[in-house]
This record gives sequence, C-alpha cells and structure tokens, in this order.
Amino acid sequence: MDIRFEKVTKAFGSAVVVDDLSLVVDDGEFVVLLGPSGCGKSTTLRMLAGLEEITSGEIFIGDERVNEVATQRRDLAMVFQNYALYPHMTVAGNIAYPLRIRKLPLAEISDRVARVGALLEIGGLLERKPRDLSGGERQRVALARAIVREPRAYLMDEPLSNLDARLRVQMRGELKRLQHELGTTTIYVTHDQAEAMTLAHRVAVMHKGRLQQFDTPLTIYDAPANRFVAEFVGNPGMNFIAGRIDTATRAFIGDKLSLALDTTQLEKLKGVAPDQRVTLGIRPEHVHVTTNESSDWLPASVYVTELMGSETFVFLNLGDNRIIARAASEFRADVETTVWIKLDMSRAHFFGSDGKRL
Amino acid sequence: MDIRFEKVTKAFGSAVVVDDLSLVVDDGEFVVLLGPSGCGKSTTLRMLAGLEEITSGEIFIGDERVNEVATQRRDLAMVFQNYALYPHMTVAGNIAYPLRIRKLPLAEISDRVARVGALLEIGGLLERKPRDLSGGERQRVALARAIVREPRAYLMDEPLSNLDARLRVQMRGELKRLQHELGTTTIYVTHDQAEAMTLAHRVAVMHKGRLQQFDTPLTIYDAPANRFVAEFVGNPGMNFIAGRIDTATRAFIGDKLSLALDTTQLEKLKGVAPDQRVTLGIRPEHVHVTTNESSDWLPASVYVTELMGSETFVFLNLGDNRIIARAASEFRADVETTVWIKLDMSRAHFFGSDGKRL
Amino acid sequence: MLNHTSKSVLRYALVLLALLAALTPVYWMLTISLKREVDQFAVPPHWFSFAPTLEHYVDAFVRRSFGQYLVTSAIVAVCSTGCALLIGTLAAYALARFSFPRRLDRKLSLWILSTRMFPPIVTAIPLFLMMRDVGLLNTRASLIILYTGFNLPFVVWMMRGFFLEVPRELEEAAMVDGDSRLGALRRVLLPLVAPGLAATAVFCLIISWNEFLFALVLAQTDAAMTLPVGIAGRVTQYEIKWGVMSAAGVVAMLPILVFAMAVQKYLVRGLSLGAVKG
Amino acid sequence: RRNEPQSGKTLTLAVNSGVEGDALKQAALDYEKQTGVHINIAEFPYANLFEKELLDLNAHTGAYDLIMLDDPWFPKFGKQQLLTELTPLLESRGQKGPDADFVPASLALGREPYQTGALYALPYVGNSQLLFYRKDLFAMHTLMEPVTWDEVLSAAKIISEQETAGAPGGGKVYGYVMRAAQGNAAVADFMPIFWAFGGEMFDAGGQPAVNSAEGIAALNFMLELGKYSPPGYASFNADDVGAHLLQGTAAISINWPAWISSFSDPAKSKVIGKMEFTAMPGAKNPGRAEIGNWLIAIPRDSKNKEAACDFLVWATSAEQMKRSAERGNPPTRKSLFNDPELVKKFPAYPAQLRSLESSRPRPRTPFWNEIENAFGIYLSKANSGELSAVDALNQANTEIAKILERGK
Amino acid sequence: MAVTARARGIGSDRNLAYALVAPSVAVLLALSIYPLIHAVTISLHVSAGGLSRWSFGNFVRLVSDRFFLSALAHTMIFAASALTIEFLLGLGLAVLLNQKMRGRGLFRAGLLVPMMLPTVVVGVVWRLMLNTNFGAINGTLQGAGFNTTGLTWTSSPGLAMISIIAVDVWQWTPFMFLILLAGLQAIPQEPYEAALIDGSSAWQTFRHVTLPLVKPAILVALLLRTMDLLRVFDQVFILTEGGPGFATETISLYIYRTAFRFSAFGYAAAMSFVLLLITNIISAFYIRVLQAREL
Ligand SMILES: Nc1ncnc2c1ncn2[C@@H]1O[C@H](COP(=O)(O)OP(=O)(O)OP(=O)(O)O)[C@@H](O)[C@H]1O
Ligand SMILES: Nc1ncnc2c1ncn2[C@@H]1O[C@H](COP(=O)(O)OP(=O)(O)OP(=O)(O)O)[C@@H](O)[C@H]1O
Ligand SMILES: [Mg+2]
Ligand SMILES: [Mg+2]
Repeated sequence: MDIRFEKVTKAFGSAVVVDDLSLVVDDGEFVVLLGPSGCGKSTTLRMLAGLEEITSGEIFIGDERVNEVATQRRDLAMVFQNYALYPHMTVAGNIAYPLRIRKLPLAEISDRVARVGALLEIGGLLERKPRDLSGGERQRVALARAIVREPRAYLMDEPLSNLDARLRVQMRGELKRLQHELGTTTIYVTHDQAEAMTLAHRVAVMHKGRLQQFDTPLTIYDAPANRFVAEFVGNPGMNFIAGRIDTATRAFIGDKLSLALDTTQLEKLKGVAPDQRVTLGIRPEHVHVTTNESSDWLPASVYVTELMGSETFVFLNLGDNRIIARAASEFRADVETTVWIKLDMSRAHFFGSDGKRL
Repeated sequence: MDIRFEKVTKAFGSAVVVDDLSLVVDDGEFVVLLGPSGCGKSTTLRMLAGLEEITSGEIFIGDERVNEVATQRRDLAMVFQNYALYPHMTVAGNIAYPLRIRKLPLAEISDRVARVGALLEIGGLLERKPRDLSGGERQRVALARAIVREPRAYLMDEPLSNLDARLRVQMRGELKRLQHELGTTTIYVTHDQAEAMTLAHRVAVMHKGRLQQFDTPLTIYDAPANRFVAEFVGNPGMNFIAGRIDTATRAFIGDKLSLALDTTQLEKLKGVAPDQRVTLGIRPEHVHVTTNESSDWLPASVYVTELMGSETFVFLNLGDNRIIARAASEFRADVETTVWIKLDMSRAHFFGSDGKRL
Repeated sequence: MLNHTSKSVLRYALVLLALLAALTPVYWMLTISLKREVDQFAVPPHWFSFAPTLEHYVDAFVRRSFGQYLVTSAIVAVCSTGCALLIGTLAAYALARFSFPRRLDRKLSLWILSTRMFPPIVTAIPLFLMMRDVGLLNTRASLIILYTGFNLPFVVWMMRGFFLEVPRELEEAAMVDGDSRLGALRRVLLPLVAPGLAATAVFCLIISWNEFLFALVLAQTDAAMTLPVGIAGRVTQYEIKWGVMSAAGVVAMLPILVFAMAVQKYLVRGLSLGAVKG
Repeated sequence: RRNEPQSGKTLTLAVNSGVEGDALKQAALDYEKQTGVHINIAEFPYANLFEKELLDLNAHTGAYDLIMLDDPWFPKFGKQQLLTELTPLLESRGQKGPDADFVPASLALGREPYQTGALYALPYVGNSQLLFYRKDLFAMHTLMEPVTWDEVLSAAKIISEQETAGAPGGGKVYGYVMRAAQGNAAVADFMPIFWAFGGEMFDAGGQPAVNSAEGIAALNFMLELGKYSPPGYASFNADDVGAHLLQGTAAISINWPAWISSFSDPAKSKVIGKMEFTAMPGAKNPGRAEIGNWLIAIPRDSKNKEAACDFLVWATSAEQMKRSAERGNPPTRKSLFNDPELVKKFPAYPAQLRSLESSRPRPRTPFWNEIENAFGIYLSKANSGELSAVDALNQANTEIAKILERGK
Repeated sequence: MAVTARARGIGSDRNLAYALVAPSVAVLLALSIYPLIHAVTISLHVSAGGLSRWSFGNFVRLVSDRFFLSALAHTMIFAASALTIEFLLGLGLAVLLNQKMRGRGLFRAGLLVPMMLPTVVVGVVWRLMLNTNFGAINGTLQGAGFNTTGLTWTSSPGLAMISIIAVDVWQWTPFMFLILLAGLQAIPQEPYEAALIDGSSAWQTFRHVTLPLVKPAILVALLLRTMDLLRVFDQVFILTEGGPGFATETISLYIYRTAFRFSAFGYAAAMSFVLLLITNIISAFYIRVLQAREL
C-alpha cells in the first residue's frame, strides 16, 4: 500500500513541528526517517496513524484520503517509541491482542505468538507481565505486537534503540527478511546509521519539521543535498573547510591551504563567483593520515585521538579548521604532534553559502 | 567514592538475574556496563541504588555497607532506563526537584537548571510538561535531572539511547568532560560500542547475570577473555573458524584451509592437545579482501555485501565458515563471485573448547 | 473522528437526561421549600407557578436553631474528613507500597474493610456507653472520632487502589533524587492520584455530613446536635413539616455542592502520560 | 416555700420535636425569665425519642432532668424503675399529691401500676382520639353526626359515591380516610373499632385474644370502611390522613386533636370552618377513644430533682397549661376544658373532654411496642389485601403469644 | 504503564510501614473491638424473667423467626437489584463523562447532587413525590393524561419494593459514578493509543483495556456499596418504615426495632452477626474475582 503525505503540517499551539511535509512512499517500500531529536519524526508517524490531528495538508493510504479515518480503520501496525504495552496483560496477551480482536482461531493465535516470540528471543517471557521485563525485552514485546499482524503498513519508531549491538544486527536482519517476504510498506524511525543504511530503500532526512532530502542511502551519504544532511549523516559527520574557488590556480583556497581541483569539479563550480565563500566538505574516511612525513601531503597537528577498537578517529587542527580523520585501529599519535594528511579530493563536496550542494 | 559489589546475587523468585557479581569501581572511575539485553545491567544499578533488595552478597559505597541503607540516604543520581519523569511537573520542575528537596536557594536552583538545560539543548522546553516532549527530549530531561546534582556517584542506564548520532556524540563529550571535571564515580549502561570505547576507563561485560570480563576498553577489544566477549564486543563481532593446531606443520588447520602460525603463537598454544578442537577468532577489520586474484591469499565466495557508506561489510563463505570482512566504502563485489582474502594472523585469537581464551 | 458531531450530540443528550433525572427531585424539593403547605399537595402539582414564601427558611433558621446545627455539622464533617483522609491515606500508602511479613498487609486490608460490615445499629449502643465512660458524650469530638472511623476503611481501600496504579518508578526516582518516602508521597504520589483523592474527599464529607443514627444517639442537647437530626425532627408525630425539611435540605446541600464544584477540577485525566517508557 | 428555685441552675429537658415540645419550649423561656433557672431543651424526632430516652436512662447518664413521654411508653420506664417517684417531692412542697383538677384518665397514666400505683409522671397534653368529619358534606347529604360505626360506614359510602368531584380542585372526595401503616398507625385506628365491637387484646387469663369472633368482625368492618378510603391507605400515617382532610379530599377519619388548629389555618387548609369533631362512635359497646397523652417525668438519675419538680409543678399548673392549650395542646385539666376563653377558641373542647374521660389506654404491658408492631403488621397486611381478616388475626395472635412467652 | 510491583521493604522502611498503618489500626481497633465483644456477649445472653443467662437462644430463635427470614429475603432482593442498576448506570455515566466535553465540570457536580442530600430529606422528598394521591409523579402523569390508578407507589407491597430500590438508585448511583470516574481518570493514555493501533473497536477497548485497568476502583465501589446496601436503614425507615405490612422491612430495620423498640439487644446482635457473615462472604467473593493484583 503506498502512502502519500501532501503538504502536511502539524502545529502544537504556535509551535510548528512538521512543516509542509510532502512525501510519497511507494507500495512495499522501506523508508527510514532520519533526523535530530525533536525534528518531528514521531509526530509524522502519529499523524499517519491517526493519533494526532493534522493541522493542514492531506495524507493518503493507497488512494484513500485518511485525514478523517479513525485509527482502528487504517489497519496499520505501529511500534511506539515508548512501547505502550498493556500493563495488565502478559507478554503473550500483549502480542496476541491484535489477533484476538480480529477473532483469529485460538490455535493460530498461539501458534503465531510462539513464532514471533521465538523470532524476537522473548519466547521464555510469554507469561510475564511487562513490569517484570527489562527495557530491551519490553521493546521487543512492542515490536512483536506489531509484526505479529500483516497490516497495510508498519510504522516503527526506534524499535531497536534499547537492544544490544548483537541483537540489533540480528533483529535488523529479521526485519529486513520479514519486510522483503511480505513486501509490506514500512516507515521506520531510527538514529542508527547502520540500520538506515542496511534497511532503507530510501532515507528521508528531516530537520526542524522540514524534509531535507529523500533518496537512497548511498546517495544521501555520497551526495548530501546540503550541509545539514552531510553533517548529520555519517558518524562522525563530514568535515568542513571554509574557503573560496580560485579559477586561476584551479584550486580551492582555504586557511593556510590550497587544494587542486580537477576539471569535472571546476565544471561543477563554474557558476561560483571568485569572491564567493564556498565550503568544502570531506568525510573522515577520505582523509588519509600518516605519521611519517611525506611530500605533497599536508601537515596537521593532532588535537586528540579516539580509539574505537576497530578503528581510530584522529581529530586534527588544519589551519583554523578542525577536521576528523578515520585511521586504522593500530594508528597511534600523541597529542600536539604533527602528522601528514591527504584529502581525497575526488570525494570532496562543495556547498554554497546557503548550505546547498554545488 | 569507590563502590564495591561483593558476591552480589539477585533472584526474582527462582530466576537468578544477577549471579555472584563481584566488582570494584574505584573512586572517580567511569565504568561502562556492557551486555546483552536482559543480562542484569539495570538490576545491578537498581540494587546499587537500593531500589531492589539484594538476595545475597554485599554492596559498599566507600566503606559503608549499604545493603540496608535507604535509597534517599545513598546520595546517588540515576538516569532511569525508562526516564521516570514526574508527569505533573514541568521540565524545569523535574530538573529542579532534587535541588528543591535539598533546600537550595531558589536563585541557585533556577541558575543551575538553566545551565543544565542549555547544556542538554532543552533550554527551550523548560516550561513544557513531559507529555509534550519528544522521546529524545524526555530522555535528556531525565539526564538533566541526574547531572544537575553532585552526588556520590552517577548511575546512568542507557541515557543516550534515544538520541540521534550527532547529539549523542556531543552529549558523550559533555558527559566525559563533566565526569572528568567533577571526578564523580560513574556507572554507565550502554549498548553503543562508541560510548563504551570513548567514555569508559574500564568496561564490565556481563552475560546471563555473570561478569565475563572487567578491563580497559582496548583490552576488552584486543584481548577478549572468552568467545562471548569477543563476539559481543565489536560491530560486527569477531569471526570464528573452528579447527585444530597442527604442531608438525606449525599451522592452524580448519575446513579447507591451513593458516601458518608464528612462534609466539605456537608458544601460547603449546598446551593444546593435537586432537583438541580450537577456535580461531579474527576481527573483520583484520580480514583483508580484494577482488583481483593474488597468490598466497585465500579464495572465498561473496555471500552478501552491506554498504555502510563509510565502509562496506563483506560476508564471505570460507569453506563451511561464514566470516565478515571490513572493506573500504568503495569496495564492490557481486554475490557468489570469488574474492581473495588474507587473515592478519598476527591479530588472530584462539579459544579453547570451553570458550576461554588460550 | 468519524461522525464526530452526531456522536457528541448523542453524548450530550444522554448526559442531560441523566442530569434531568438527578436534579428534578432536587428542584421539586426546592419548590416545596418555597411553597405554602396548601400548595405542596396541589393536584396537579405546581412545578413552576406558585406564590413563593420564605416562611420555611425563617422557621428553620430563625425560629429553630438549624443555624447552630449547620455549624456543628460543618465542623464535624470537615474535621472527620480531614482526619480520615490524613491517616487513611498514610495507611493506604503503606499497604500499597510495602510487603509486610506473613501477608500481614493482606490481612490488615481485609480487617480494615470488615470493620465497616457490622450494622451500625448494634454498635451504636456500645459506642454510646464507651463515649459515656470517656466523658465524650454529647460532644462534637465524639462525632469527629466516630466519623473518622467510618470513613477510614473507605479511604484506605480507595487510595490503596489508586496508589497501586501509579508507576513505581516515579517514586523510585523521587527517592533517588533524595526525597524521603513521605516527601515522595506528598510531592509525587499525591498529585498523581489527585482524582482519587478528590473523589474520596467528596465522599467522606458527604457521609459525615449526612450521618444520622450516631448523631442522634450521641447528642443529648443542642451542643452536639447535627443538621440531619434536626431535620428528622421535622417528621413529627402527626405531620411532616415538608417545607422546613426541604428548606433545610436545600441549605444542607449547598456547602457540599460548592465543595464538589471546587474539587471536581482535580478529576482530570490521570497524569502518568509520558512519565515512563514501557 | 422551702425550696425556692435558686437562679443560675440549669435543667435539661428531652422533648418531642413537635407542637408539644414547642409549647414546653415557650414555657421554659417564661420560666427562665421568672426564676432565672436556665432550661436547656433537647428536641428529638418523635420516631426516636423513646429509644433515645430509654437508652439514656438505662445508661444512667443523668443528662436529663425532665423527659416527655408518650403514654404507651410509660410502662416500660415504670417497670424498669427509671423514673423518680413524684409524691415525696410534692409532699416536700406541702402538697399531698397532684391536685384533683387533672382528668383522672390522664393522671392514671402516670401511675405504675396503672391507676393504682405510685405516681411517676404528670400528664401535660391531653390527647385522645376524636372522630373528624366534614359538617358541610354531612349537611349537604342530610346526614346526622355519627354515633355508631354503622352510621359512619353508610355516611362514608354515600359521600364516596356521590362526591366524585366535590374536592377543591375537582377531585373525588373519599368518604373515609384511615391509616393502616404497620405499627402504631394501624393499631391506633383499629382499636376504637375493635373495642366498640367488643374485642379485647387479652382474655381474662391474660392470653392474647385478638382473633376472637368480635376481633374478626371488627377487622372485617375496618376493611369494609377501607373500601371508601383513598387507595394506598394501607401505608398511610397520620400525615397522609391530615393531608387528605386539609385538602378536602376525604370526609371522615379518626385523628388526634393536635390537628384541629390546622384546619383553620389558611396556609394549610382548604376546608376552613368545614370540620366538625366528635367523640368515638360505638357499636356493641359504647365508643371509646384511644388515649394518647404526653406525660412529663423526672429520671431517676437527675441531679436536680428538686428544681426539676419545681418546673414540673409550674408547667402543669392551670395557668401554664392554659398557655400551652392556647398553643394548640389539649390540656389535661377539667377546669381548662371548661374554660370559656378556650372553648371559644376550641369549640371541640367539650367533645374532647368527653372523649378523654371515656378514653382507654393501650394495654399496659412493657411489651406493648413489640405487640403493637406485630399486631400492626398483620392489620396492615389485611388492609393491603395480603391476608384475609381471619388469617391476619390468627397469625397476629400467635406472634403476640410468642412475645408474651419470651417475656416470661 | 502502571508498574505495580511492590517495594521491597528496605531497612528502616519496614518500621515506617508499621508507623504509617498504626494510626488507622488504632482508631479502628478502638471503635470496633469493644462493640464487637459487647455484641458477642449480649448475643449469647437471653433474659428470662429479669435475670439473664448464657445461651444460644438468640441464634436458635433466628431460624424460626418468620419476620427475620423475610426481612433477610427483602434485604437480598433490594441489595442485589439496587447494586446491579447502580453499577451499570454509574459505569455508563462515568465513561460518558470521562471524555472531554464542554461543561463537563458542571455536569459532574450536578450528577453528584442526589448523594449530597441528607438521607432523611431524600426519604421525605421522595415520599412526597411518590404519594399516591398528592404526589408530584402521579400528579404529573395525570396531568399528562395517564391513568394512575394502581400506581400506589409506596402503598402496595410489590411497588413499594420497587420504589425503595428506585430511590436508592437515584441517591447512590452518583457514588458509583464518582469512584468509577476517578478510576477511569487514573488510567494512562498509552494503552489506549496502542489499542487504537491494534484496531480494537470502542467496545473491545472498553472490554479489554478499560475494564481491567479500572478494576481496583470497581472493586472498592462494589465492596462499599454492597455493605451499605445490606445495612440499608434510613431511606427505608423514612420512606415506608418497612411497610406496607412487612413488604419492605429490611434486616437493619428489623434489627433496629428489635434493639431499640423492643430492647431485645441480644437478639438484634445475633441477627447482626448473620448479616456480618453474609457481607463477609460476598466481599470475599468480590475480592477473589476482582482483585487485580496481589492484595
Ligand atoms: N520483577 C521481575 N520479575 C522477574 N524477572 C525480572 C523482573 N525484573 C527483571 N527481571 C528479569 O531480570 C533480567 C535482567 O533484567 P535487567 O532489567 O537487569 O536487564 P538489562 O540488563 O537491564 O536488560 P536491558 O538491556 O534490556 O535493559 C531480565 O531477564 C528480566 O526479565
Ligand atoms: N503535545 C505537544 N505539545 C507541544 N509540543 C510537542 C508536543 N508533542 C511534541 N512536541 C514537540 O514536537 C517536536 C517533535 O516531536 P517528535 O516526537 O515528533 O520528535 P521526534 O522527531 O520523534 O524526536 P525524537 O527522536 O527525540 O523522538 C518536539 O520538539 C516536541 O517538543
Ligand atoms: Mg520520537
Ligand atoms: Mg536495562
């Protein structure tokens, strides 16, 4: 079932929290909503679910305009950010509820509940009350209650946020498989880079209630529409270096640095006036760093290094710019020491003063 | 203030959820509790806070045995996994509560509240009620309520789980600074690799209520005490290849593969009987992969690739072992095609049949 | 959402119907209190058109000492309600939040309840003798004590139920924040059970305000005579003074009505919204 | 006089809230003015006064110095020795006893045993049942004042059948209205008929005999009369009867003198000047009313017996009782019944005196309450059609027997 | 969600717990122990000819007392019918007024009014309105052209019982309404949203979410109402005094007469114990059925 938001706005009192949102989710598509805390993701889902009145605009499920349709009749399944379990029912009761009210045969209900329970590794807790569960277990119950049905669409609000990495990877896989098999349209809110990248057909990035970019994960990552997306997506986010384009030297001139540009890039940047401020963006993994001096690499001083185990983030002072480089886990360098870096200019992005991608 | 768990056990009815836990947190130390969902992390914190009765064992704060000490006299600050905000108070009221109880002068209270509010970027929400907040905002209020005080120790139960990556990095930094400045002992539950690695002086890994390993982040990562830790820490976790040690050929023999071992490793593995099953563990980043054939690299067939944007995970079938390699973001390979891999044996780990590190 | 309006129309209709049923007799009483005896029995009844007189109000509050009864009733009702709420809430809290050894809490709750099961008529005499022996006969104090006792079981059970409904985390948070148990009770728990508290208060007040039997038994002179007893006195051997009774009834009703109006705003949607995840 | 009431003293009276109580209240105020003795009046509902007084006196609280009693209650108080004998107090005042002006039938009520025994209470209000009837209607249908029950019945019949729209407001006028609510009401309205038909509660051997042939005849007659009573009379009490008479929707009834003044009160009555009052009709026996006097007694545990007695004597004195009479309470002194002023105000006084002198008390047994209750229930059941007269009286008889049995 | 696990008494808390219940227990002990002992002793005494002696006579008399047995029956009928009606009406109103609607506050207060009147007044007003000949009800009906012959409300055995039930319903439905409303108000919003999403109809939500969550309030309401109904006294006393005949005599009325009018306190106490027993059984039943969580 495809889902359409048309110029949807939501305001609480004077505060506009979803602002003129237009979004088309195709049938069977898996869309991830990405955005800073408080940007309006949950509100968007809740409007779609009919739990919040729409201030203005229209929402369609399939061809049906659902603005006035009661929640129960929208046939959606939702994982609430705060679980919203039934406190008086056992885990099994919680999961079975949507089936029970649909008058499914008891045999099938218990069978389905058992299957989902096993899938989410809460099979052993079915007789417990929610209050006797750990946070992650509660979250999985909430998830189970949603996926036990086959609704017109799944709405999931950070369904894995309280799970450990291992379990999360696993659940991620299960959800992907499930969605693939059933082909159920899914809108999924997450803060987890990996989930967004691996699950989404397309990612919608929101900021302050406005849609910033809506595209495939890789495009979002490799061709962010603006500085906000570029910085928000990716962990750590993209590095920015302020400067200008010097067509004469065919280079990008920043504070104490000049970076050669290739033809294609110059093509792209033709429109830019010589004096116009331009921001160069480059992702940490495209900043190569080494401790042993080498010509035509740029010197930079180490501000601090963060050891992640699998890799090392090196925070560098390059002129008056602070940039981060991704290095191998073995990389070590003392604070204040000078290291040499090379920016892979082929992967550089350029943004105008309005923050838009050039 | 140092904190000591001595043989602490907690059972709900017959279910033992914390099992004979002994742990010494030094004064001013920042300890991260890591473990799968439902392994007993929250319970541990709750026992320390005096919210759950201890089934057996003792807990000390400083030199004081606190088993019988009432919560409010333990002077701890806690961020609850499920926030537990006061619904009838405004955000400001929530944050001010612990100060009001301590009868601080109003001026100071409002001043502190404002500071913390600004720090956690909820300055604009101070007059709202919790029900009018987004998930992440609520979580930050919970966090604010804890850090507004200067208690004997902070207990934080997944305090950043509902925040977006950017904000999380930022908060992480703030917490680190705060803890560094105040030098307040902190016990911190998280599922986020990065948080554990960057914040912790030491990490305690729990599994099924038992302590698995308690050591610095890097040691946990580079010298996991057993298979569980090795697999649980790291994302994706460590690869495992079953096999045995052949002292004759000085190699590790697995299914359809033989890997040469250097002297130091043979030293370590001397004790192992020839027929004994041994598991070789190696992290994805130590599995190098390339598409162009090269001698003395092992052939493996691609099962699937996951594009993370900043990097690419390559799932490989090596004999009947499934292993994952971390590759650059540019790496591409079609499913089923053969690629060549090289295991950095210097970084290999070996585990006995009991799962213990050899 | 769908046919929103028609639904709410129906709702209003039903509520108004209920209101009509509830208030018609009260209105009738009001008219009676303003009618001369002859009109009170007129057939067909005069619902609206009759010559009003304040005769009965004068009779009740000027010629008879209903004014004084009113004061006594008020003092007794307010004090007993206050006491019952205070100590009852504390007990309810303990019974809801602590696990006593050997299921003692369960036994206690049941016992407390059972004290309300015995027909008052039989306890009236021993209580009368008791009060005589402690020299409280014919005092307001005796009534305050008794009514506190009557209301306790209600308060305990009512509040206990509401406390059980409040997420325990909230209190835990309060205690971690350094608040004493009672502090948490006052600052966190009570605001959250305000609806229950309000309902309980209204009910206690009504009970003590209208209690008849014990007021009758314990009062020997006007010193401790409450309104209901005074009113009942208007059922005389030969006739019933409908007018005076209604007048007194109207007046008796007003204070409670005001109180109910005042507290009903606390009967608002439970606040555990957004409090906890789960 | 020896014990001049010293001022500053306080007396506490328990009174019935109603006309009698009110009268005594007024008197108390006057007394206070005269003597400075403060009199503290505690009013209680008639329905509870008996219990209240009994409980209090049994508990020896000494809270009351004087109590008002309805005469049927007296035996209980008398038997249980809860009251102060008055004669010694009177003698200490130089009186050899109550003066001869009191109507003997009334004074007898205050003695235990009845008539003959020691004096424990003085009569204050001299109620006895009267037959009320609408003289206007009687005139209209040329009927004589009824002296037998059969005349009452036929009159009721005629009026019921003919006055179908004679009531103010155009309603039907019922020939008769009686009260047959269980308990006191039914019994009170039945006893005069019962006695007139020759029935007796107890036979010579003291055994209950309500189901005697006479009794059954009497009850059947009552049911006959009931046919001309307003529907639902089986649950009527004095107030319903009063309402019917005041509204002019019923023509005849047995009722108490306390009502008489109401009929001339425009605020209450639609039949001003149309009511006539007369003594009980007879049948086999001459008619005899049930007496219902209010007595005043001094509890045993009173701490101010002297002062109390002073007030008692004062309040029951001729001139004070006259004031009370003016306030609507029938006196208990012959002199007052014949007092011209009063007779002018209350034309029924001669009739009342006759009725009073010939009246009978309810059987003087301490179990009267219980008996009256049981008896009343069955009378009421008979009137509401639940039981036939015979069954009702038989069952009543057995119940009464049981009660006496328990009493032994 | 309503987390209701019980706090594990920690250290000093346990003493606090006792301190908290102490006052209530003290008051109730003071007010109930002596009366109870008193009642037990007198119920086990019968007085024969002046002197009284120990005996089970009073309890023996119970079984053969026609009045007692029918009073018991009346009480049961009365309590059962009144309770059912009051509960259903009260619940309905509570649900109705639980939603937001303009003037809700006034409506709520208005619906509580009947409960605020002194019972004597309620009794008297209704007695006046139900009066067969002058009552407002029959009067109005006649005015509307109905034939009211036979509508002898409190005067005919059948109707009298209905009348007192009706009056009790009128007076005490507000009580149910009040408690249940408070109960409803205490339920958090989240489960309702979940129920909507899960597609449950209004009725299903009510049945599966609201009812279970409001159980504690229901329990209290039923318990207290039942007790009071079984002990009903004032209204009936004013309205019918148990009549006509014996048609509406309830236990309490009969106990009252026995104790006060006939001074047979022992027997009254004996009857009270029967009532106590019945009340106990019923309460225990409720608690078993309705106790949402461990007591
Ligand atoms: N009241 C209780 N009764 C029974 N079992 C309980 C109770 N509370 C928690 N448990 C169980 O104890 C185990 C540990 O719970 P705990 O909350 O400590 O887990 P956790 O490590 O915090 O998990 P998560 O990361 O999901 O929060 C869980 O399996 C949970 O089911
Ligand atoms: N009832 C309300 N009244 C006023 N403002 C509200 C209300 N509910 C939400 N908001 C505001 O709307 C904004 C968007 O809320 P929403 O829950 O959609 O954020 P979100 O994107 O889900 O954030 P998070 O990732 O933290 O959950 C937030 O700033 C929040 O403060
Ligand atoms: Mg959200
Ligand atoms: Mg947890």
